[in-house]
Amino acid sequence: MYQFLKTLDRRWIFLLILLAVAIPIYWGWQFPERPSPMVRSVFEAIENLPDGSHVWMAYDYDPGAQGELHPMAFAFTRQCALKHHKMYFMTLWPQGPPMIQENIDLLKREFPDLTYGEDYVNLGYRPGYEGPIKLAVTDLRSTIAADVDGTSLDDMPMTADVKNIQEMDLIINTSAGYPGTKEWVLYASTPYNIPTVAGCTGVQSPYLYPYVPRQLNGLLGAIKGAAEYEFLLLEAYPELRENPNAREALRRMGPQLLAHLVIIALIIVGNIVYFVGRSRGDM
Amino acid sequence: MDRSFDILHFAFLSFQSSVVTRVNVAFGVALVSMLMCHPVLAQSSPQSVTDLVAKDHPNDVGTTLDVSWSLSPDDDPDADPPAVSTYHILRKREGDAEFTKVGEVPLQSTSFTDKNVERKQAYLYQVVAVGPGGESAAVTTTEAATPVMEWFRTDRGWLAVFVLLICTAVTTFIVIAKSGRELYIRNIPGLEAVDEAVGRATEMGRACLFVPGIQDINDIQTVAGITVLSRVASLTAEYGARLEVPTARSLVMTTARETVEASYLAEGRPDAYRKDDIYYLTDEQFGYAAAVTGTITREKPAACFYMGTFYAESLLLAETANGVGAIQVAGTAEPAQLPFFVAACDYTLIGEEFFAASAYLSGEPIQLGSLRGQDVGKLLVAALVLIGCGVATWGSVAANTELVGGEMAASLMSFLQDNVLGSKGFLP
Amino acid sequence: MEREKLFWTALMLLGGLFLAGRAAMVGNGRVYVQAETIAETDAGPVVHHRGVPPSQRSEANVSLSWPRTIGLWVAAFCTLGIMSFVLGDNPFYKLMESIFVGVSAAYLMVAGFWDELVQNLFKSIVPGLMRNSFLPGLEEGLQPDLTYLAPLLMSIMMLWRLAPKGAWIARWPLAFFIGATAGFRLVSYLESDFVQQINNTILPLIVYTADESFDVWGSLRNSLVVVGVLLGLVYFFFSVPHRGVVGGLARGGVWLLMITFGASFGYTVMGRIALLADRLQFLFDDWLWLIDPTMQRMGM
Amino acid sequence: MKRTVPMIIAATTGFVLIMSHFIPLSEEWGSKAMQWFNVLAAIAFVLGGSNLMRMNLQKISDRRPGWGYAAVTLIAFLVTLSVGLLKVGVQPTSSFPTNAWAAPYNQEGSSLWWLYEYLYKPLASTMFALLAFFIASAAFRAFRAKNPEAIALLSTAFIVLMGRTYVGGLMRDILPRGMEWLSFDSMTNYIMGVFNLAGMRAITIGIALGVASTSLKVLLGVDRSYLGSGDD
Repeated sequence: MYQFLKTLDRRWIFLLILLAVAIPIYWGWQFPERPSPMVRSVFEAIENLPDGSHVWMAYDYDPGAQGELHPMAFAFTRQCALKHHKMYFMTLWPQGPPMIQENIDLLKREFPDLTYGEDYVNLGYRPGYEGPIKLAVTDLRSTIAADVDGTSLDDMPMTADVKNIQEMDLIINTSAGYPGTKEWVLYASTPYNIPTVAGCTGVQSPYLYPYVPRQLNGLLGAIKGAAEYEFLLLEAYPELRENPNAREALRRMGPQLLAHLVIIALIIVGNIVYFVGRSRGDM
Repeated sequence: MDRSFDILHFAFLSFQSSVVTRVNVAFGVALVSMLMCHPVLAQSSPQSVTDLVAKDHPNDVGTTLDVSWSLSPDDDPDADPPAVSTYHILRKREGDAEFTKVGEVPLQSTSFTDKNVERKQAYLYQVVAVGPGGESAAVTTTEAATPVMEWFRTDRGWLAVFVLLICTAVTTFIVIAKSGRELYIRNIPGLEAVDEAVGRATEMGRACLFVPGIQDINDIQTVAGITVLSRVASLTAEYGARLEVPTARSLVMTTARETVEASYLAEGRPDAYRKDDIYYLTDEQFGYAAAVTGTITREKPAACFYMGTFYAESLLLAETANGVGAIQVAGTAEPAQLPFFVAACDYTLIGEEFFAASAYLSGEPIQLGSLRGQDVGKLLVAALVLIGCGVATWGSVAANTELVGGEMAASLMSFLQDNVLGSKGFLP
Repeated sequence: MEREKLFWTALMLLGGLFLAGRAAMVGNGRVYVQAETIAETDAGPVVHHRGVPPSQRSEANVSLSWPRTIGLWVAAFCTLGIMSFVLGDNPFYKLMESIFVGVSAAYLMVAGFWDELVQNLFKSIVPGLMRNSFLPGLEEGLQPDLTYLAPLLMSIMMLWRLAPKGAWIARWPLAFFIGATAGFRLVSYLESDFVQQINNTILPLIVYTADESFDVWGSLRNSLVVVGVLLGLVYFFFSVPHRGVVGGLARGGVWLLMITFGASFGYTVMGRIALLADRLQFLFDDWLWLIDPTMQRMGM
Repeated sequence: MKRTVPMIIAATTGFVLIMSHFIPLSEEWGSKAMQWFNVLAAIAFVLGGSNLMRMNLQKISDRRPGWGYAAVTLIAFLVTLSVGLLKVGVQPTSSFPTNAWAAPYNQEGSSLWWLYEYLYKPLASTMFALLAFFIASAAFRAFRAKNPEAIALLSTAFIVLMGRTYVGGLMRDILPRGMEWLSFDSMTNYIMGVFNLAGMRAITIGIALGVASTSLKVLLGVDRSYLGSGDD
C-alpha cells in the first residue's frame, strides 16, 4: 500500500478530481445554504436602496474567471432589476464587454419590461487600467461619451443628467484581479465616499477583507459567496424560484463539496505517506 | 441563524451604526414597506418644509451645492401611513422661468447634495414635501447659491500631511544611506537557507536550479530575484556546484548571464562559468512551466530557488521539485502564490522580506534607505493604532462604567478618526 | 509505452463512438438562432440573429445555425485540447496555446482601437470625419480638441520602439506613463491602504453590549485584530534585530501570516474547482447534452 | 537629453497628479493627464501585438524549432485582427440602421464574436480550470507538514475548505447549544474576519508603503530602472 502510494502516478489523482467534480454535476447535487453575515450585508446594501436608485455595475472579468463570477454577476443584475435600480454597466477589462452582454441578454430575456437607455445602459470598455475610474469619477464624458451602440449619453434618459460616478448610490463590482475591486476602492470608494459592494474570485477575496466595512460595504467571496447570495435572493423574491438560471451557483456547490473533501483527503494521505517515509528513512 | 458571537455580524452592526450617512438604509426599507402595505388613503396634503437654504459645497472644484431644510411638521415616520413619503428637490438657474426636478430623498431627510451644477452660476432651489395626500406648497430659497472652487481641499489636509511625512522619511534615509552611513538591516533567515541548500547540492553532486519568476526585467520582483541570483552564483562558484537558470524572458536571460558571470569572476572562478546553463525558454506561462518541470524531472536538481514574480505555475514547479526531493527556497511578493510556496518549500521569503533580502544583498544605499523610510511608516501606524485604541477603549469603558473622562475621550476619538484619519478638515 | 498508446487510441475510439451514438439517438451540440428584423432600410431589412435554447427550435424564425454549431464543436475540442496538458506537454496543447496567444493579442488590439483610439483620440482630433464614419452619434459641429495631439504624438513616439533605431524616443511617452502611475498611486495607496487602514484598526479593546454588560466575544475579536495587525508589522520591520521580545513578537507575526495564508489557500482551491466545474458543465450541457440543469432542451 | 528629458516628464506628470488630489484648480490638469494616459494604454496593446508579430515572423524566417506553432500564432493573430478592424459580419443597429461601422465590433453573430465565443473563451477558461487538477496533485505530493508553520497553514486551509461547503454548516445542527461556534462555517467566518483580516491588513499597509516609496523614487529620479541600461 505504502509503496503504491509513494510511487502513485499522478494521473490517478487527476482522474479522482475529475470524477469529484463531474459526478455532482451529472447528478445535479444541490444543498441549502446558510448565508453568512458578510453576504447578508451585500444583499442588504442593494436591497435597502430606494427603488430606482442609480447603480454602477463595474464588471471587470474575462472568460478565465467566468466560472466563479458569472453566477454572482447575474445575481447582482437580477436583484437590481427586481428593485428597478438604474444600471450602468462598464468594464475595465478588454475581454469584459461580452461578459456584460450576457447580463444585458439576461435582462432582455427575464425582464422584458425594462427598457434599454432608461433602466440599463451598456457603456462598454475603456483601456487605461485604473485610468477610466479616475476620469469617470470626476467627469464621465471625458472618457465615455457614448454607449456601445454609439448613442450619445445626452440622448438617453438615464445618462443625460449623469455627470460622474459620484452621483451613483452604489457601485457593484465583480472582479477577477487587476484592475478590479482594489482599484474601485482606491480611486472611487475611498476618496469620494461612494458606497461599494464587491464580488470576487477566491484568489482575491482574502486580500479585500481589510476594506470591509468602511471602504467596502460587503464582499462576496467566490462561488460559495455567490451561492449564499442566490439563496437570499430566492428567499426574498419567490418569483425567481421557477427560474433554473437563478440557481447557477447553488448547483456549483455540489462539485465544490466533493472536490474539497477529495483535496483534504489527498493532503492527509500525502502527509501520512511523507511521515511513514520519513520514519522508514527513505526520504 | 445569527449567533451572538459571530464576529462578522458584529462587524456588520458596527458598520451600520458608523456609516449611516452613506446609505439611508433604514429609511428606504420603512418607506417601501409602508407604501406597499397601505393603499393611498384620503388625506390632506402635507405642510411645507421650513428654513430652506442652499450653499456652496466645500472642498470641491465648484460643481456641487448643498441644499438643507427643516422637516415638514407632518413628517412623522411612526404615522401610519406617514403624511410625507418623499421630498422633491427642484432647481433653476437664476433668471430662468421654470424649476425642474433634480432629485428626491426619503422622509426624515433634511439635506440634498446637488452634484450637477456649473461653476460661477447662481441657482435657486425649491423643496416640496410629497405624501399620499398630495404635494405641499413649494418653498423657494430666498438667496441664490453659487458654486465656487476652493484653492485647497482641507478635507484632504491631513492626508497631505501624511504624504509629506512618508516622503520625507524615505528621502531622508536615502540621503543618509548615500552619505555612506551604514544602515542596519536585520538578519533574514531565508538567506541562510540559501547557503545551506547550495551546500547540500554540492555534497550530493547535483545541480542548483534558479527560477527568476516569469515577468520581465522591468518588474521590481524580477530585479530583486536577480540580486539573490548573484548571491547564489557566488556560492555555487565557491563550492563548485552547477547552476542552471531557465528564464521566461530573453532580457532576463541576458541580465542573468551578466550577473552570474560577474559573481564567478568575483569568486575567482571564471573558468567554471557556463553560459549555456542560463537559457531562455518561452514567454508563455504554461509552456515555460512545462519546460522547467521537464528539466526538474530529468536532471533532479538538489536545490531549487524560486525568486521573482510567480503566478499559477508556482504550484507546478514546487510540486515537481518536491517529487524529486529537492530542497526548495522561494521568495515572492505575489500574495496569491505565497501559500503554495509556504506549504511546499523548505523556506519562503514573504513579501517585503524578499525585497529586504535583495536590498541586504545588493547593499545599494537607495534600497536600504527606502526600506528604512518604510519602517518609519510602520512605526507611525503602530503609534496611531496604540493611541487610538487606548482612547477608544477609555471611551468605551467610560460610557458604560463610572470611569471619568468619557467626554474627553469621545472628542479626542472624533478628532482622531474624523479629522486626522478622516475627511472633516484640519480641526474639529 | 506501446501499451499506453494502445490504451489512449482505444479510449479515443470509444469516445468517438459514444459521441456518434448519442448524436444519432438524442442529438447533441447544436445551436439554434432566431432571426429578428430590427430595422427596414432602402437596402432591405437589417436582421440580427440571436442564440436561443434548443427547446424553442420549432418557434417562428428559429433555425439551426451551422457556423455556431461548428463553433460549439471547435470550442469543445479547444477545451479538451487544453485539458490534455494534464497528461503532459503535447502537440495538441501546443497548437491550442499558439492559437490562444494569437487571438488574445489581436483581440486586445481591436478593443483598444475601437474603444479608445476611435472613441476618444480620433473623435477629439477629427470629430467631423468620425461623425461621418464610425461615430454617427456625435453631435454636429463638435470642435476638435487639440490637447489630444499630445497623446497622438506620444503614441507615435511609443511605436518608435518597433523601429530598428532610436529606441530612446520611446522613453518619453514611457516616462509620462510611469510618472502618471507613480503620481496617482502614491497618493491613493497612502489614502486607502495606509491612512484608512489605520483608521479601520482603531477599535475599542473592551466592548459592551447594548445592555451595558461586558461583551467577551466582541472584546476578544477587536483585541485579536489590533494585536494581529501590530504583530504582522513587527515581522515586516527590518530596522531592529529579531531577538528577545521583538523576536517573540515577530514569531507571533509569522503564525498570524501562516493562518492568513491558510485562508488564502482554502479560497484559492475553492476558486479553481469552480472553474473546472464551469468547463465540465459546458461539456456536459452545451456540447454533449448529457444534462439539462437550465431546461434548455425541455421537451426534446 | 536621452535621460534628463524623460526624468523631467515623469516628475512633472507625477507631481501634477499628486497636486490634483489636493488642489481643485489642478484637478482638470490631472484629468487631462489621465485622458492621455488612457490613450497610451491603448497604444500599448498595439505595441504588444506588433511585437508578437515581429517575434513570430523572426522565428519562422529563422526556421527555429517550433516555428510551425509560431506560424499558427501569426495566422490566428492576423485573422482576428483583420476581422476585428474591418468589423466583418457586423450588422447595423437600430440606432443607425444604414451604417454598419457604427455598430459594436464584438456584436453577437459577427466574425470577431465567433472567434471570441468559440476559440478565446474555451481556451482562456480551460487554461485556468487546469489548475484544479494541479492543485489536487500538489495536495498529495507537495503540501507537507514539514514544520509548525506549515501545520498552521494546512490546518487553517482544512477548516476553511470544510467551512466553505455544505458540510461546514451541517455541523451546527449536531453540536450542542452554545457550542455552535465550533462548527466549521463559524470558525471560517472567524478566521476570515479576524486572523485573515489582521494579517492581510499588515500586508496591505506594508505594500502601500512600498508603493509610495517606489513611486517617490521614480518621481525624484532616484530610481531610473525604467529607462533601461545603456545609452540608446
